[in-house]
Amino acid sequence: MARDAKKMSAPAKAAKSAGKAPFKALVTHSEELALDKALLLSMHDTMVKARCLEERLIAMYKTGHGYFWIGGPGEEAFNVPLGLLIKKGQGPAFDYLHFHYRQSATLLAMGEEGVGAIRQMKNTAGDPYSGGRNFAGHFSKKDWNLVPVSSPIEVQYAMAPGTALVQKRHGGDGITIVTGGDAGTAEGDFASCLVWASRPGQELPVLIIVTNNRWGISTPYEQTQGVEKISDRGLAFGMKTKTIDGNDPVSSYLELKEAMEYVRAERKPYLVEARVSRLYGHSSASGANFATAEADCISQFEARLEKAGLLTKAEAKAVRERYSEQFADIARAVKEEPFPDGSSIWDHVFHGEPGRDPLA
Amino acid sequence: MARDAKKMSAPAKAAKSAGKAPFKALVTHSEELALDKALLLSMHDTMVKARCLEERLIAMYKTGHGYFWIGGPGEEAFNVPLGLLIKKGQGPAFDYLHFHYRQSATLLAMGEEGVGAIRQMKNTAGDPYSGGRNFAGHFSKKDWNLVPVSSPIEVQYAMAPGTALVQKRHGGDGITIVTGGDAGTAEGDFASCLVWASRPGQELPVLIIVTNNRWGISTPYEQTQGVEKISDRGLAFGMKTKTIDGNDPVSSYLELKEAMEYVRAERKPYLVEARVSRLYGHSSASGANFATAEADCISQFEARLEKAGLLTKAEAKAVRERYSEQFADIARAVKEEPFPDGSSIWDHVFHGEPGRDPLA
Amino acid sequence: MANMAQAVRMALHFAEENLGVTDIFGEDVGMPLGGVFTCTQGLKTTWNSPLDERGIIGTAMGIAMAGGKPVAEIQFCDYIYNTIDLLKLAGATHWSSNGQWNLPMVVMTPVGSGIRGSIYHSHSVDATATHIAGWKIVMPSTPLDAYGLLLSACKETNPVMFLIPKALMRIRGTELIPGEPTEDKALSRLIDAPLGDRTKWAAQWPTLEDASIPLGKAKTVRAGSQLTVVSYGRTLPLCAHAADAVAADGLDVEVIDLRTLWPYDWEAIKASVEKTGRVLFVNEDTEVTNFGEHLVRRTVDELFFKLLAPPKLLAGKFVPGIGLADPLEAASVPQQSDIEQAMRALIAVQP
Amino acid sequence: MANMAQAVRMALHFAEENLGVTDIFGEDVGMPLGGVFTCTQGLKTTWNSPLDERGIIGTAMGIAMAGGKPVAEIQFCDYIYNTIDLLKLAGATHWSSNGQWNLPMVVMTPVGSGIRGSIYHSHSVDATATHIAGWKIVMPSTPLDAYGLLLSACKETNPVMFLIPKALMRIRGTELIPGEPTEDKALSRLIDAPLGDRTKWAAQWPTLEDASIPLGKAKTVRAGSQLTVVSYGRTLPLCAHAADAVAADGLDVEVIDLRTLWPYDWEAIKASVEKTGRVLFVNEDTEVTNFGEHLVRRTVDELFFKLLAPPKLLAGKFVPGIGLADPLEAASVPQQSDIEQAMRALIAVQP
Ligand SMILES: Cc1ncc(C[n+]2csc(CCOP(=O)(O)OP(=O)(O)O)c2C)c(N)n1
Ligand SMILES: Cc1ncc(C[n+]2csc(CCOP(=O)(O)OP(=O)(O)O)c2C)c(N)n1
Ligand SMILES: [Mg+2]
Ligand SMILES: [Mg+2]
Repeated sequence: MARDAKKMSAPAKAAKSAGKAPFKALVTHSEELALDKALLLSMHDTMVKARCLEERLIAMYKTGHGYFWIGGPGEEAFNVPLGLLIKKGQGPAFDYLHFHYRQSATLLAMGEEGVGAIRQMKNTAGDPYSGGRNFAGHFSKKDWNLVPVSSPIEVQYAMAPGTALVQKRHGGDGITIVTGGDAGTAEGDFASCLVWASRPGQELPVLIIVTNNRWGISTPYEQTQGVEKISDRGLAFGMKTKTIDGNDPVSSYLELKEAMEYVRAERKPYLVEARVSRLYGHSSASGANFATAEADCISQFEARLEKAGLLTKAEAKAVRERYSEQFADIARAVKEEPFPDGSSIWDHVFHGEPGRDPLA
Repeated sequence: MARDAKKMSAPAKAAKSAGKAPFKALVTHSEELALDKALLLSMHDTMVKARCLEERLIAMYKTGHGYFWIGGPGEEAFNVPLGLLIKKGQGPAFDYLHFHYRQSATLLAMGEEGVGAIRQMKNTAGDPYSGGRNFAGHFSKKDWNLVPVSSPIEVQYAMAPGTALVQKRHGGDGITIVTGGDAGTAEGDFASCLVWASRPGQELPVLIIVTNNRWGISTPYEQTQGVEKISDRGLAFGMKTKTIDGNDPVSSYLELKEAMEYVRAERKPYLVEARVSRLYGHSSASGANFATAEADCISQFEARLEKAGLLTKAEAKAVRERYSEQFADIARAVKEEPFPDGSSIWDHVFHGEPGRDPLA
Repeated sequence: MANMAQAVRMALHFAEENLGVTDIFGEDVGMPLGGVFTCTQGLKTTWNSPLDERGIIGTAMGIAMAGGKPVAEIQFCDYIYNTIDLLKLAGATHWSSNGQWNLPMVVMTPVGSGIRGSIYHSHSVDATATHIAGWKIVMPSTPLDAYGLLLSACKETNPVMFLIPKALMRIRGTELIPGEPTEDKALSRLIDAPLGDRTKWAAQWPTLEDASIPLGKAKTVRAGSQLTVVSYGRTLPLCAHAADAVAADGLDVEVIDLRTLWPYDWEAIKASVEKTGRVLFVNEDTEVTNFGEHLVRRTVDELFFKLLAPPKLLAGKFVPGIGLADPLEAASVPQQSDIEQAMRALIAVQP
Repeated sequence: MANMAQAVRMALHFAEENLGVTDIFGEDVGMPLGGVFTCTQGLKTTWNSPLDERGIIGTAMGIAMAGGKPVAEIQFCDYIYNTIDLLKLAGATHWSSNGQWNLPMVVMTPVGSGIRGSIYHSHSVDATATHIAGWKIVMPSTPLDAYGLLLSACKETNPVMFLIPKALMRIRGTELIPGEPTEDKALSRLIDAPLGDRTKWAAQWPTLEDASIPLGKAKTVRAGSQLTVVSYGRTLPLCAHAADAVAADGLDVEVIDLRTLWPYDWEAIKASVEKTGRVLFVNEDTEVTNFGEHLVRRTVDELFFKLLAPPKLLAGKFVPGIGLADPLEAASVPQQSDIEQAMRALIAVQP
């Protein structure tokens, strides 16, 4: 499935300001439900759970319980398999995770509870990721090697070689996983990651992921980037690369598994581009309304599961209702929780030192 | 000769801390002296002139008439043809030049006199490029669209799309030419240039050049970069690319001519990697002594010219002696010229305003 | 009356038509969005750039070199910090080339707190910008000033950084921009892009006048005799309100809007401090190595023996970011109550 | 006695052996060069990085996140300005994650003028660095301090920026580093790489001791009663010499080496200024929005009524660069004569 040597295709012809070019032909895609039933159903369950969580966060924004929403509805089919395949734990024996702001589904697949995301949305003192300091979707969890999600786009690609280098030296099969969007690949840091991951004899065990939703806020990919397949950016570096259908959880699972096994065993980089949807626009700044023109990975997957006799419409509906209620309840409770105190701004400026105003 | 679609080769195997890998097989190279005699001899003449100029600058450094030397001996076979092919003049109808610090030979080929470089080496007030402010080799000449050579590596690649964009809009056949070294391609700015030059429908008329001497100061290329042919970096962007033998003035001339004609006519980018030598080490900081392990493009070219009956040993020697003496004389004279006055630091902080200390 | 986003847009329209502006670009600057704050809707030379701040600044430099006149936007000043080397290079180009090359370019970017922007949409960049030689630095606090200063910025032949306080972006002015319609919603109907499909929409520009305001001139927004307050941007209106508030207690405060940070109007500050003997500088950038500290230094340098009280700086706390939760933001950057308190304390100091 | 380059090298050797340093890297940091100033010759964990400052800082952050302890070099601080966003992010990581992640990393870089480095090998970065919250900033002026402060930097669990004044790099100390051989050329024979082929060379390290100097502690290098001078880096010895020179005229100047810029030793400054009533801050970064201005502000904030004269800053001129020709460099950054003149002028001020 990997293609580390191929002919380049010509760049996309002209900028189309709306819609997406069909990319089926460019991606590796599975027609079969080639996974066992339990896994399929558990993936479906977590995808729906993640969608319900994000929809709750959006509802909180719309009812004034949070200042800003950004998140991952539309990327569940990719993010859930990714989460399931991660080697979870702390330290270089486990995977280091340099994520972007659309990966709630990955966290849920890893076993995280949704309440943390809800607390962060409401910026309460109990927000486990930033103590009410950072925006929604900006996770951080040291226990799981999840480094703080950064608002500045693409800097995670500059840091990822560092964790991977420690892992290369450490041995074992822990790898570094870094994720970002398509528009962000225009930043030099994406190229830096390719350079640093492929030093001869020092190749790094890093899974370099780009989730390509063909948008950067309001700007269509075709308008600003002449690269037809982002995964091709890795070829000059002698790197294994592929472009996959991130709207299909089955092919995402299989393709990620293959790529991760390569990185874990060979201790070398792999660049994966996943074509995904952006289902509620960029963020609350653009309204956070459902984008009907985009493929919805959950309804697509449900249709396939139904056709294969693995899940009925009623069952699917039940899953959704269960999570919707669950998160509504949690949100109701979180609304009563306290905000951080103003004086807490001094906490954690320096590690190992009590917080204080240095000029007071 | 161009190769815009090809199979990738595997990355260079291991870091070798000395010497160079043979790269003959990777480059386009001409065995014939397929240019007319007058051009061949004039290229030879300018190559020698440039070498003598640089050797004079080095001698100035070594005798205490300058604080720092950096320059281009070893790149003449590439830089002279480049200079001859440039469309010289001011404004977007002519070529914009974003050079690095090894291009004295290009300037001489364009018709510049050597005295300016000598003044800059001696940091006299009369230095036409920077008024005694900047290092040797840091040219700037607005009359010829030569933008100031920058010490920070690679920033020229971030600026080049701007001049090219104005030229694209202006029409005509003026192009932007940007040059830098191999190690510098690790900076994100090199990738930025590829991105900005290839926006779909907005492709820019920019000739993107990398002179690959396989060194970044003391660090061998093979130790830090897993890219076998730097020109391959352009492929994902749908760009025309090639790797050429920059030690051969004939193939440099022909290959540059072809690439430039494409950029001038098609108004699209072309990435050219030229394999060159670094004949006096990185700079005066590394001693500025002749590197016997590197191919000397001038002696190689002289051997070919002699074999073809176009130039005798005696004639070649005469050319060299003439320029050596010429530059020695100029340097002697420049040594008597005044330094800039301390108060001149205030001049040209703001365009159109008299220099003054804003706090005085 | 126009708000600041509309004022910026009108200035850019005037500059496209009359001042030779050739390229207004940056992330999401072109249609359909016309900028995340709508500052660039409906303009004729806008385009959407790749998501690459270094490319944006570098390309602006190149355009300026080739005789164009770019207005480049960095979407939030929080994202300008990977380009400081390029900004320094732009500021140095005229000087390094001994006067050969100059770069007529404008970089505009929204700055500051006040919209619950959390850690990465609340930065101030004035300390960083004023430390870079070769740039002019502008920050308006009213729509009319934004209009007039941006026209001057577009006329400049040097690099200008135009900082737009995002907290003031949607606040309407109290003065008409010359040419703007007087009726309340008329301007919006003319120049604000509609919701929904915008492919057929075109702005209808009022006939605007050149109301440029020279760079380097401060504005005294409130006269007073007991204390000089110098500010700019988001904190400027807070200072004016605070001055009104303490006036109730008989305190008489002069408030100066610096408007241009570099070169700044030292004569205006000096004249005021010579009159009042007391000065408070207010801005919201973090307070260590802060531009207000430069102004304090200049004050003690030149006016030490005329001071009745130590010159004071009220600025942002020295923390790594501005937290999202209300109490965090309030504790991090000056609020009106902090300013009132500082005013009272300074006037109370007896020499 | 060791020069500063040798002192840095010995500290790094000690830190590799005893303090858990895992990676000393950057452009040309590994052998055969061992750094453009030889600071990293013969060390066991050095390696040559790609020519990419953003990659260097980012990789250092990643190494620190994964439990390594990196010392990353930026070859000249002039080339750090495309990484300011990453430095800010490193300084914010502990805070943004509400105390979860901390980054034990050292960034070292040569700073300042004095080697005829022209526009891009003469920068100072102290103003920029001290404006970034979450970092500790260190700048030694002697080899022994360099040794002791670098050991403390390597023990830190927070990001530390270690600024090495390049003008002082080759100047021998007057104090022995504990463990360094006493005989004059012995150290060089042991730890300086030979000219020519270095493939078979290995450093022979003396047995060094932990002589760490706590961060945040200034050093009074000369006691005096009439004027306090606070400096660091290249200008520190100039201040000491200037104090000696004006002593001939009966002027009694106290000179404090700040050594750590953040957190700085305010108690030491305060105690001295309370004694002398006069203070001169000296550094060579450009003088607008300069760290010395912060120190001036703090001084007037807390000590205004104890001052006999306005606190002064002597710093670099506000120009885009330092020109190559001698008269340009001399006119751009403080020279000993400028310092003497400022000392005399300040002592002459009568309240
Ligand atoms: C360095 C930087 N520049 C600009 C922004 C503002 N911004 C936030 S998201 C975004 C678009 C990102 O697009 P892409 O990388 O494709 O990711 P997506 O949001 O589509 O998943 C922009 C411009 C930012 N956060 N950081
Ligand atoms: C941004 C930046 N980083 C580091 C340096 C220091 N430096 C000067 S030249 C050089 C090596 C450049 O190598 P390469 O790009 O291959 O060009 P070459 O000198 O070999 O022609 C370095 C690291 C610099 N000038 N600018
Ligand atoms: Mg996207
Ligand atoms: Mg090179």
